Amino acid sequence: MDVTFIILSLITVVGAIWAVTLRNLIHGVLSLVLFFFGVAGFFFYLNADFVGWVQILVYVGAVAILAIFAIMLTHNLTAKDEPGFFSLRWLTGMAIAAAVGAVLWFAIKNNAAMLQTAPAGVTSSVADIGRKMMTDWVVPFEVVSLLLTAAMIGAIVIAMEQISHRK
Amino acid sequence: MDENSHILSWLTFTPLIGAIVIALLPKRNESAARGVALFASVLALLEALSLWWRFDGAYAGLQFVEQTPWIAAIRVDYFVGVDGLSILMVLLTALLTPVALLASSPIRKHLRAYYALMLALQTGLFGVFTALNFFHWFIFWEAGLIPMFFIIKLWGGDGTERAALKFFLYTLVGSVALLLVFQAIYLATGTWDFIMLRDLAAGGGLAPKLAAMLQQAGIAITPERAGMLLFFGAFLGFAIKAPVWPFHTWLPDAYTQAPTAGTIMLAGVLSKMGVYGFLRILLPIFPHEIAACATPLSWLAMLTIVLGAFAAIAQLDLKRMIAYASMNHVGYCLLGIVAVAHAAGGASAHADWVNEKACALNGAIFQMFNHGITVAALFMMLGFLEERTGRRGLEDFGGLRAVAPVFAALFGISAMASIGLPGLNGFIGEFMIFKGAWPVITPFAAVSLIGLVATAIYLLNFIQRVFAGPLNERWAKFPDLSRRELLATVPLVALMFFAGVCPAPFINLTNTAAMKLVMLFQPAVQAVSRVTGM
Amino acid sequence: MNPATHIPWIASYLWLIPLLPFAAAGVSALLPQRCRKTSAGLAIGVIVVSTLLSFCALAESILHGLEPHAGRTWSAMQTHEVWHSLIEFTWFNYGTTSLKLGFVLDPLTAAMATMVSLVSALIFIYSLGYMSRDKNFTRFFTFLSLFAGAMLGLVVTNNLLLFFICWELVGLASYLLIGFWYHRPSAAAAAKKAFIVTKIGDTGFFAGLLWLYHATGTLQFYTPDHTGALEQVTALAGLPGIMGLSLAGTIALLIFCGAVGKSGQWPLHVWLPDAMEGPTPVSALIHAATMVAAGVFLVARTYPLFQASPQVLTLVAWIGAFTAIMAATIAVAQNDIKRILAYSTVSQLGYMVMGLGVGGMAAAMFHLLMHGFFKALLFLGAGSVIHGCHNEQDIFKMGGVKKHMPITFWTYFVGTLALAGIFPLAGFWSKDEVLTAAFRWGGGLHKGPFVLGCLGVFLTAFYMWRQVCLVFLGEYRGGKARAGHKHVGQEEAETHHETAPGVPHESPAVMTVPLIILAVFSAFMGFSGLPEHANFIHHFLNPEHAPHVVNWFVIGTASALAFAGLGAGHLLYGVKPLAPDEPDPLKAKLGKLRDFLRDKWYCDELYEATVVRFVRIAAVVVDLGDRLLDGVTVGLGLLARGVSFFNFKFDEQAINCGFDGGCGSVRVIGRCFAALQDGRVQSYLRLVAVTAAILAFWFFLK
Amino acid sequence: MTTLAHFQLLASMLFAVGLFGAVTRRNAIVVLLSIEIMFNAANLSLVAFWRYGPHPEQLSGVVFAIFGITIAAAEAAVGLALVIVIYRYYKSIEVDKMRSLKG
Repeated sequence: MDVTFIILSLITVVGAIWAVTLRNLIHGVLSLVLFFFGVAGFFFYLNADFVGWVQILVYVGAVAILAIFAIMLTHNLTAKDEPGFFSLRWLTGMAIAAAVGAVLWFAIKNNAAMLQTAPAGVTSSVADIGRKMMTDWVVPFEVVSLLLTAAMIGAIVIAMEQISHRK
Repeated sequence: MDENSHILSWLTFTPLIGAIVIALLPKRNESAARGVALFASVLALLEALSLWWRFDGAYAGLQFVEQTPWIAAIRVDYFVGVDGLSILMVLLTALLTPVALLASSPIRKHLRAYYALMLALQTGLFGVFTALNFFHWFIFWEAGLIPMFFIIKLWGGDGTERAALKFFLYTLVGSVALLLVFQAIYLATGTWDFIMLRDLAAGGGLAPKLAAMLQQAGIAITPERAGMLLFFGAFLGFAIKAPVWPFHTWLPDAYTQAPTAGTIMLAGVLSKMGVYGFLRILLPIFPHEIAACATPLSWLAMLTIVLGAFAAIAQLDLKRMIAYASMNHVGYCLLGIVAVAHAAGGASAHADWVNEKACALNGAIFQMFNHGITVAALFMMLGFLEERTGRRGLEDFGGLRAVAPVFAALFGISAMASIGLPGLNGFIGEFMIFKGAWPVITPFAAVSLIGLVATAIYLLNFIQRVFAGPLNERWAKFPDLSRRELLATVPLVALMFFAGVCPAPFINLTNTAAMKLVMLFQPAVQAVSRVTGM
Repeated sequence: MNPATHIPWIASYLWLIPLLPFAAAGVSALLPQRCRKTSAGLAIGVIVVSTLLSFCALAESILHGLEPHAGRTWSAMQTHEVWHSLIEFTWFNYGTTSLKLGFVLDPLTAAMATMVSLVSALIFIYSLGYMSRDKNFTRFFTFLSLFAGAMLGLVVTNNLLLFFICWELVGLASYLLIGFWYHRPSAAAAAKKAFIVTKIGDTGFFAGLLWLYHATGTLQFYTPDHTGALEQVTALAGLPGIMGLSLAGTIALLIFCGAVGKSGQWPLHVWLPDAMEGPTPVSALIHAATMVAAGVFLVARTYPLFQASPQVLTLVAWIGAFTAIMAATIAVAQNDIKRILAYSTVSQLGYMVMGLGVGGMAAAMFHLLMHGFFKALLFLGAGSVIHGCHNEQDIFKMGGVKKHMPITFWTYFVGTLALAGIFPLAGFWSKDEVLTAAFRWGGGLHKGPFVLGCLGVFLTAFYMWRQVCLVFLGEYRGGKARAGHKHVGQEEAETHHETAPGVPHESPAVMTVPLIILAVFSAFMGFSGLPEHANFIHHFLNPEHAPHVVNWFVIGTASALAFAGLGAGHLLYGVKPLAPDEPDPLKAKLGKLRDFLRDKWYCDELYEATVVRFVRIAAVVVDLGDRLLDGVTVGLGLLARGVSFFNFKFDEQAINCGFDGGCGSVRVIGRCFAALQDGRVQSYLRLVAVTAAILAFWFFLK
Repeated sequence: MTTLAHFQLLASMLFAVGLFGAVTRRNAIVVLLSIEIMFNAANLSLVAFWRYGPHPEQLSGVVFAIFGITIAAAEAAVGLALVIVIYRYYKSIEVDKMRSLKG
C-alpha cells in the first residue's frame, strides 16, 4: 500500500461522502468533482490513461456541468427539509448501504485471487483501445453509439415537449 | 490568382463577425441589429462578387485555396477553395442572404437573436460550399442546421413545434449517417480530404481499403459491398437534405412553418446543400457505386419530379404548393446528376457522351442556382402576401392584379421562370438537364417531362385564383409593393431575365469543372479528348 | 459560314425583324399605364418597320428563289434544293462543344414573315380603335408587341431550339392576351386552359427536339456545310425509333404533337374556341391569322423529317381531315359569331394539316398564307360588328346590320366568299391546291381525306352564309334593350358609350381601313398561286414538288359543293329572314344531332371526365400518399405512445372493470403488497439492495 | 504493495456510499449523482481487474470502463432532462413526491 493509493483513496472517499451528504447542492457537486478527479487519478495510477482522460472529460466536463445546470434550472440551491442525520430515513439508508458493503467485503475477503500484486508492463495505448473497439468490440461499440444517440434525441425531445405544453 | 489573400476565409467569417457584433449590441439598441446584419451581408455579397470577378472559369482545378494544418493528431486541415462546382453556390448564398434579410420585416421579437442567427447561418453555408476537408465541412454543415432549427422554431408559424422537430430529427439522421460514413473512410484511408479521396476513388483504391478495414474488424465483406454500404450512408445524408423522395416529408412542414426569410434560405440555399453533396462527395468519391445505383437513382429522381409536381397540384395552402414545387425542381438537378453517373449505352449517330453528360451536369449546377433565385422570389412574394393579409389559402384571394399590378407582374414572371418559360432562367437549366439526360436515361427523362406540364398546371392555377378573376372586396385596399420590397424583388427578377437570355457567363464558370467530373465516368474517352487542362 | 460567300444584307439583319418588336415590348412594359400614346405609337411604328424589312426579305428571296442556279448562288447548293441564306452565332458553350443558334432567309421564311408582319401591323392599327377606352391599353400593346416579336422570331429562326423558345413565348403572349380581361373568371380560365393544353403538345415537341439534338448533334435546320438537322434525315430514317417507326418518324411524330397543340388539331383543339374570351383583335391576330398557323409552319419547316416517314404523314393527313370536318360540323350549330369563326379556324387548320399530310407542303403553306389574310379580315369584321352592335355576340340577336355598317358588310362579304372558296377569291385557289394534293395522294382509303375535305367545303360555305344571313341581312333583332349582356366585359362596354344604344353603327376609320386593305388582299392574293402555268407560290416554296397539272375534277367538285353550301344556307336563312326570338331552323332539321354539334361533340365534357379528373385524382392520391409517408415517419415516433395508450385503456377497461367486482379477497392481500409498492423510487431501490444483499449472503453461505 | 483487494475494497466502499445517497436523499439531482458514484465505483473495479488480470492485452476492462462511462453519460443526460421536466410538472424535484409508479 503506497502513499499515492492512500491519498487518492482519501480524496475519493471523502469526495463521495461529501457529495451524498452535503445539504448545499452546489457544494455537493463540487465534492463530486473532487471525487471524479480522484477516480481519474486511480485510472492513471492503474496505467489506464485513456480512461482517466475520458473520465475527466465526461464527468468533470459534462456530467458535473450538466448537474449544475439542472440545479440552476430548478432553482434548488439547497436541499430544504432534508431530514437530519439521525432520522429513520438516514439510518435505514446507512443500514442498507452497510449490508451491501458487507456482502462485497465478505466476497473480496474470501477470494485468494484478490491478493495478487500488479504485474509490470501493463499499458493501454489509445491505438490499442481503438483497435479493440473496432474489432472485437465493434458490435457493442455500435450499440452503445446508438444508445447515446437515442439518449441525446430523447433528452431533447423530453425537454422540448414541455416547452410546447407551456405555450 | 492571389493565393495569400485569404478571400474565402474573409468571406466565410464576415457574416460571423457581423453576428458577434449583433450579439454584443446593447439590448435597448435592438433595431440596430437589422442595419448591422444588412451591412455584413452586403459586405459578404461584395466579397463574393470580387471572388466571382477574380475566378478563372477556364481553370479546372481549385482556386483561392487555403490549406493549413489544424488538428494534426487526426490529420485535419483547414482546407478551403472554390471551383466551378461551388462558385455559383457561393454567389447564390451571398445574394440570397441580404434578400432574405430585407424580407424580414415581419420579425418583431428577439431581433438581435434573429439577425445573429441569420448571419451565423450564412457563415455555415459559405463554409459548406468552400470546405474541402470533411471535418470542418461537417462542422459547417451542422452549423447551418442549428440556426435554421431555431429560426423555424422561434419565429415560425403556428405549427412550428412539429415542423422544427421533424426538420431536426430528419436532418440529424442524415448527419449521423454522414458522420459514420466519414469516420469509416478516415479509419480506412487516414484522410478527410475530399480531393485526396477523389483521386483515391478514381484509381479504384477506396473500396478495397474500406473492405480491408471492415475485415480487420471481423466483418467479412467484399470491396463492392463495403463501398456500397458507405455510399448508401452518404446518400441518405444528402437525400434527406435535398430532399429526394421519399425522404422529403419534413419539407412541406418546415417550408410552411418557417418565417419568410427562413423559407427563402431553406428553399433557396439549404436544399442546394444536399445536391451539392452529390456533386462534391457522391460523384467524385463514390463513382463506381453511384454508377451501379444509377437506375434506382433515376427512379428516385423521376418520382421526386413527378410526385412533387402532382402533390403540388393538390395543395390548397400556397406555401405548401410552392414547397412541393421546390422539391419538384430539385428533382431536375438530381436527374441531371444521375445522368452523369449512368453508364451510357445505345446506338447513336453522334455518340458524344461526354458532351451530353457535361451538358446535363452544367444544367444541374445552373438549375441549382436558378432554382435558388426563382424559389426565393416566389417564397418572398408569398411572404409579402401573408404579411399583408394573414392568409395563404388558394381560395382566399382573387383579382389582386387589379390593385397590385406590379406585384402580380413580378410574381407572374417568377412563376413563369419556375414553369420553365424560355427567356427566363429556369428554361436553360431544364433544357440542358433534359438534353443531357434524354439520350442517357430516355424513359426516365420522358416521364419526367410530365413534371413540366404539371408545373404549369399548379402555377397557372395559383395565378388564376390569386391574381385573376373578380377582385375579392376584402382586399380592396391591398397595397402594391413598397420600395423596400421592390429592392428585394427586382434584382432577383432581373437576374432571371439575365440568366435566361445570357447563360454563357454562368456556364463558363462551371463548364471545366463539370467536364472534369464527367471524365471520371468516361475513362475511355479521357485518353482521347484531354482538352480541358486537368 | 464561308466568308467568301455573299450574304444579302437583309439576311444579315433578319434578326432585327423579331428583335424590334421584342424591344418595343420591353420598353413599353416599363412604361406607366398613362403613356398610352407612346406605347401604341412605339408598337405600331416598330411593327411597320418589321413589315418593311419583311418585304425586303421577300423581294430578296423572290429574286434568288426563282432562279436557284443563276450565277449568284450562296452556298454550294444542289439544284433541287431551296435557296437559303444563313446566319449563325453561338449562344453558349458546354463540354467541348457549343450551342449555336441562327437565322435563315429562305422563301418559306420570307413569305411567312411578310404575311405575319403585315397582318400584325393592320391588326395593331385596328386595335387603336377597338381598345381605345380600355384602361390597360398600354399593357395591351406591350403584349401585342411581345407576341409579334415571338411570332416573327420563330419564323426567321434557323434553329429548332430558338424555334421552341419563340414558340413558348408565343404561347405566353397568347396566355396573357386571352386573359387580358383578367377580372372575368371565364377569361382567366380560358387563358389557363390554352396554356396548359398547348403545353401538353409542347412537351411532345420538346421531347422530339431533345431526341433530334442527340441524334444529329445540332439543332440548326441547315448549316453551311450541310450537316444541319434537316440535312441528316437520310441517316435518321435508317435508325430505329419507337413503335416500329424510324427515328426520323418518331421525331416527326413528337414534333407533330407540338403542332397539334398549337394549331388546335383534334384532340388538342379544345382550347382554341375558349380562347375567344380575349379581345377580338387578339382573336384575329393570334387565334386566326398567325399563332395557330405556327403549328403548320413548324411541320412545313421540319418537313424533311416527315417526308422520311410515310406512316407519320398518313397520321398527319387523317388528323387534319378529321379536324377539318369535325370543326366544320360544330361551327354549323354555334350561335356566337366569334365561336363560329373559331371553329372555322380549327377546320381550316385541319385543311392545312391535311395538306401537309398528303404531301402538299406548298399547298398547305399557300392556304396558310391566304387564310391568314381572310380569317384576320373576318375576325376584324366580326369585331367591328360586335363593336357596332354594342357587344352583342349572338348572331340570332343581330340582323340587318348591312344597312348600318356597309363597309363592314362588304369586306366581310369578301372574306366569307374567300373562306367558302368561291372563284376567284384567295380561298378558292388555296383550298383547291390542298384538295388537289389530297386527291392525288392515292387510291382506296387514301381518298378519305379528300372526301372529308370536300364535305368540309360544303359545310364551310353553309355556316359562313348562315352567319352572313343572320348578321347582315333581314331586320335588326337586337333593338330591344337587354338588361344583361352575358358576354359584355366592363372594358368592352366602356369602349362605346358615345352612341345611343339600340342601333348598330359603323366603326371608325381606324378600324375600317385595315378591313379594306385585308379585303383587297383576300380578293387578289390568290392569283399568286394560279395553277396551270407559273404557279408562283409552288415554285417559290417548294420547287421540288410543284404540281403542274390542273385537276378540273377537283376544281369542279369543290366549287359545286361550295355553291351548294351557299345555296343551302340561303334557303334556310336567307329566303325568309328570321323574326326576333325565332328558333334556329336547323333545330327542326337536325334534331338531337344539332345538340350534339352545339355541344362540340362533348369533347370538353369527355376531357373533363377523363384527363382532368385523372390529374385531379392523381394529385389527390399523391398528396394522400405523401401524408401517409409523413404519417409513417411521424407515426413511428407516436407508435410507442399509441401502444401505451392502448395498454392503458386495456388495463382500465378489461382488467380493472372485469375483476373489480368479484375480487374482494384479492384486494385485501393486494393492499398489503400495495403498501410495499408505494410508488417511491427509493423504496424500490432499498428493496432491491436488501434483497440483493440477502441473496448474496445466502449464495456465499451455501 | 497495493493488491487487487485494496482496489476492490475501495470500490465496494464507494459503491456503498453511492447506494446510501441513492436510497437516502430526497433531492432527485443528488440521487442521480449518487448513481454516478456507483457507476464510477464499478468502473474503478473493472479497470483494477484489468490491471491485475491474467490477460491485460485483451483490454477488456478498459473497454468496459469506457462503455460504462458512455452509458453513464447517456443516463445523466436523460436523467437530468427528466429532472427538469419533472420540476416543471411538480414544481419540485423531491423524489418522494413522485408517486406515479404506484399501481
